[in-house]
Amino acid sequence: MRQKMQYSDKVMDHFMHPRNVGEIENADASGTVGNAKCGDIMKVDLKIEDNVIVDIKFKTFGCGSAIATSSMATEMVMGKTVDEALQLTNKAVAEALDGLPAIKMHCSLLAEQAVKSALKDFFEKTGQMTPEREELFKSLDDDAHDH
Amino acid sequence: MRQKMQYSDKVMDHFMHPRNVGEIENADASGTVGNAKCGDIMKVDLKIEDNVIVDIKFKTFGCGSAIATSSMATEMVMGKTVDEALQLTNKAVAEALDGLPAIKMHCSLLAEQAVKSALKDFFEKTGQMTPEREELFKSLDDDAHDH
Amino acid sequence: MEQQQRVYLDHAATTPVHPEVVKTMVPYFTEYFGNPSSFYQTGREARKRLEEARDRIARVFNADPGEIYFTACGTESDNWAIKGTALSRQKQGRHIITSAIEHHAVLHACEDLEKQGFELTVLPVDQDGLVSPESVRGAIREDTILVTIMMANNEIGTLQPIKEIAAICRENKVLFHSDTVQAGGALPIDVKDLGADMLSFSAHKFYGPKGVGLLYMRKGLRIANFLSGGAQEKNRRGGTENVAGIMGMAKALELAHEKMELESRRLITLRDYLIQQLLKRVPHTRLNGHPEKRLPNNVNVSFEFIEGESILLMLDHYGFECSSGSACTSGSLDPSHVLLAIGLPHEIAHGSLRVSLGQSNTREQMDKLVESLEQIVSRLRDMSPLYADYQKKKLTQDDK
Amino acid sequence: MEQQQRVYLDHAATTPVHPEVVKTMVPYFTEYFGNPSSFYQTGREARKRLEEARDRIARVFNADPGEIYFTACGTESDNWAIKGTALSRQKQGRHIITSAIEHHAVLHACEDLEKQGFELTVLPVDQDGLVSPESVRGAIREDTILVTIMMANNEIGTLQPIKEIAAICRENKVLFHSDTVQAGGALPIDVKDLGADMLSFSAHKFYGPKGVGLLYMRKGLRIANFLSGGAQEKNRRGGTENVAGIMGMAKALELAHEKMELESRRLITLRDYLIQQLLKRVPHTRLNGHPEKRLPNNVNVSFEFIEGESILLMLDHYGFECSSGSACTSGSLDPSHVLLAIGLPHEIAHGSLRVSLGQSNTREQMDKLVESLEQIVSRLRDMSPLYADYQKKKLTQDDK
Ligand SMILES: Cc1ncc(COP(=O)(O)O)c(C=O)c1O
Ligand SMILES: Cc1ncc(COP(=O)(O)O)c(C=O)c1O
Repeated sequence: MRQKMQYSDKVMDHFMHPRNVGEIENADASGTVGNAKCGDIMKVDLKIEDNVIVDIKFKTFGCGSAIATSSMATEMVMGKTVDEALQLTNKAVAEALDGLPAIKMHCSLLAEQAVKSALKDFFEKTGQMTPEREELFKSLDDDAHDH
Repeated sequence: MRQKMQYSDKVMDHFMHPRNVGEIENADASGTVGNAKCGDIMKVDLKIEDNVIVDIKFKTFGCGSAIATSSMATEMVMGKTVDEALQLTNKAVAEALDGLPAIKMHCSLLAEQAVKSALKDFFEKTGQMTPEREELFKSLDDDAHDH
Repeated sequence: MEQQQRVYLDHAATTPVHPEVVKTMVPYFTEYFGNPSSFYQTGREARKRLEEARDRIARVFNADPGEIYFTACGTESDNWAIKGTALSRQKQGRHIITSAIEHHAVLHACEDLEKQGFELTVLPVDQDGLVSPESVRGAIREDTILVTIMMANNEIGTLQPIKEIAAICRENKVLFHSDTVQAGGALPIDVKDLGADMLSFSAHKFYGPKGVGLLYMRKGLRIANFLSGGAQEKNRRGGTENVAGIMGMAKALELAHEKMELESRRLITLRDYLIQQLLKRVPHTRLNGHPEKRLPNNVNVSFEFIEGESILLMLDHYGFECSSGSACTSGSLDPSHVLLAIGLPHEIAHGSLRVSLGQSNTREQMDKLVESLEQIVSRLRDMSPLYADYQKKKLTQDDK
Repeated sequence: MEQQQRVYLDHAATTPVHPEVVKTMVPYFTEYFGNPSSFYQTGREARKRLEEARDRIARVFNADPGEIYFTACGTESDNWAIKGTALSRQKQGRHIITSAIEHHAVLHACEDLEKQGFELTVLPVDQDGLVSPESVRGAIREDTILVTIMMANNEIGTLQPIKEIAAICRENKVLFHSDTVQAGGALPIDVKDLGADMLSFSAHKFYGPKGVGLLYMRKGLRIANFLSGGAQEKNRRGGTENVAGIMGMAKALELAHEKMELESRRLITLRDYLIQQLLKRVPHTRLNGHPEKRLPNNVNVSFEFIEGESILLMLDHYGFECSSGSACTSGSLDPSHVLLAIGLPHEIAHGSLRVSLGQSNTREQMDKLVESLEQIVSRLRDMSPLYADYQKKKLTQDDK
């Protein structure tokens, strides 16, 4: 009935103990979205073998939910193929965290966009960008700062 | 510092036990001031011997302070000469009652005016109206309904 | 007559806070004292409880929690509804309809707008204090933006046909606000059934604390803000929320609704008994307000030939606490605009008494009140030149 | 780090009600529950106590009792002062001057007026948050009707030269209002010495209850009513008086003033210790607000490279309750307008923390807070891409 006002235990767990924080030296691909003016930035590094994400690390400047969704999103795509990872949505991330307060939903977009941005980098670097894949990145530039 | 909001004990005494309530049959003079629309009316009857007020009675329709000032005013002029009685002021009546709440001060005018109105009736009936006395009644018509 | 124990008979002016309500409030002063807008645990706890209160209040009125906005009092709710509507709809029109018997919180808010160039139609009422729905329909113009008619009058207790009026306003696409301050906690109110756009409530009228009220605003409706400030109340009413007061209001409202049916029946019985006894035992007495369509707790009578304040003063002396009209106007010397609106002549309006009953009142108190009033009225009539005149006239007439 | 006992450090948002204040209030719910506008004993008793409270409050501020008007909160006082002045003086002019760091209760009230055709000059502040009196003088025009500048800022604690500003307004015959909500109970205020026309206070900022405030209005000054209704507050503010709340406010104010000198000195010592420790032990930290001209209880710092909400969230997890700015704006995602006004870049403004101390806080708590913050800031920086960038740049520079 009422909107959630409070972070779930899962959000708090991922916030207090974020998984996959850091950087990957010689990453196969990287992506950064957001900007400091808006109050959140996320950077994702990927290690990819045979089109499978074998390692992922992030750094995030942002609020509690930005950090928690960053952590959750990296967990969700770890071990996935790049095309599976492309299916990641902010809604799925939020749901995996048992939901987010309404005014914080936009933060979960940051994580989706950062992962996609890194994947785009990968496809471009490896010459695997196809029109179908291109289509999935269309929203990136529009939305990335739209929060 | 602050204005009085409450009736004094004296007001309450004169309100609960008003002196000189009633009418005088064959009164030597009478006066009525106020009107029902404004919320107060006072009628005064006088019995006068040798220009001395030997009896006075009143009837009042009005609030607590209208009744209390009516009662006090009649007490104050009883036994006075008509010219002494002419000196009655609403301020003196209010003071004799240990003061009135500010918003009730106008009610004390009713009693002053009613007594004067009866005295005017007396001077006119007995042909004793002089220019000096006339002067003292001047305010009567202006003020009588001005509360 | 001896000085008796005090009997409070002015529940329309205010009510004592129910002890359970006090118990509900106290922890919010010291323990759950957080600012509900704050981020941390103490703030979140306050927020959670505040929103639970909103849910509970919404449930009582069959409203959505999102339709309940907390305010400081009935007066603020009235001012917000009226001035907020005017400000936000002035491009559509500048005409407002109200009735002649509204509380000053409504009338003066409307008059403020009149001074700013809005036009006001003040509908008359009949001798029972009823606004005719057809007169509302007749008064609606192209440029009418708001109709505000109270549900229950605070002086004479008359209940208006609010549902019909709301329907007429809806038909004509005009916003409808009702001052339900006196109805709150006394009558069942289902906002969906009622169909009004805005309703004003004040907690201290139903055994809640003073200084807290609410405005019901139908979902989707947007009017201008009145108290501008922080982002509280979904950005629509600034000011740190009075958490203790709001928790008290929710509790008071629930208590009132739990026992409403029983208490209402009890009060109606008391009320009708008192009316019947007064009319029977005190001559030249008339009942003001509608005989049936009236608040369960309201008795309003005029005693001819005498003045109201002196009645109150004697009643007070004997321990009965009543009112001669709206408590708020007791600073004024004019007779009540409500009594004049139902057609009472000034001198009779001046001699009016409002008895508004409450949870602590008993039949025994009614008997004592009637007895005291018999004596008081007769004493004051003996002092009254109007009564003397009346008797002389009657004698003359009887002689004829 | 273990979950500790909770330490409340957000006294600028709200304060717990002092136990003596609660004790003062409770009898007014049930025993002295009368409506102060009522005529009879229960009403008169309430009136008497209400007016005594007004006297006592007036004494604290060296004001006349007739200059104290009770309201529902600081927000209402601000809205009344600003909108009431605008409405009553619009024929003389439609220009209002305020500052860039006002509370939203002032800024939004001013903006409401802007939408209605008033002109607004929003004065900038320097890097410490100070408004220059000369800038006020420079902004005053022929058609200026009101200057409203707060006494103490709620976020960065900066104290304005109100007395000088008041004098400039007086010279120019322009009304001067000051939002003294944060100063109330924290600083000595003598209205005669200060020379302002209007001042706003809110009880819950000085250990009084939420939902009650006051507007000081200089004797003889007349502005339009805001809450129109009954004849309360000398016909200038309708609504049944919140007697319990007002009695609580009077008590709270007296208590605050009794111990003000001592408590103020104690808080300043704590405050300066905390500031000094943070600046020393947490690198890349800056103090916001004026180093000396600031509220005794206010600490506001920015930690570079990290974001405020995540700092608060971790602090909350460890039991420390602080704010990242004004509690009222926590629904918003923009950085505080106050921090931007003192020239902080967005990303640094985002990383700010307000600690506002109170009666229960101790030096030991400050030590624990500093320790926690050291760890929290370092953890968040380890996660921050901004900090990583900074370190890389520094390495490159060091290499050169
Ligand atoms: C400076 C200032 N002005 C006004 C207010 C508004 O006070 P209240 O929330 O009591 O209406 C506050 C506090 O929220 C404040 O800090
Ligand atoms: C019908 C009605 N409307 C509005 C009000 C105003 O309520 P409050 O005094 O709580 O502001 C009252 C009571 O005073 C009332 O009876």
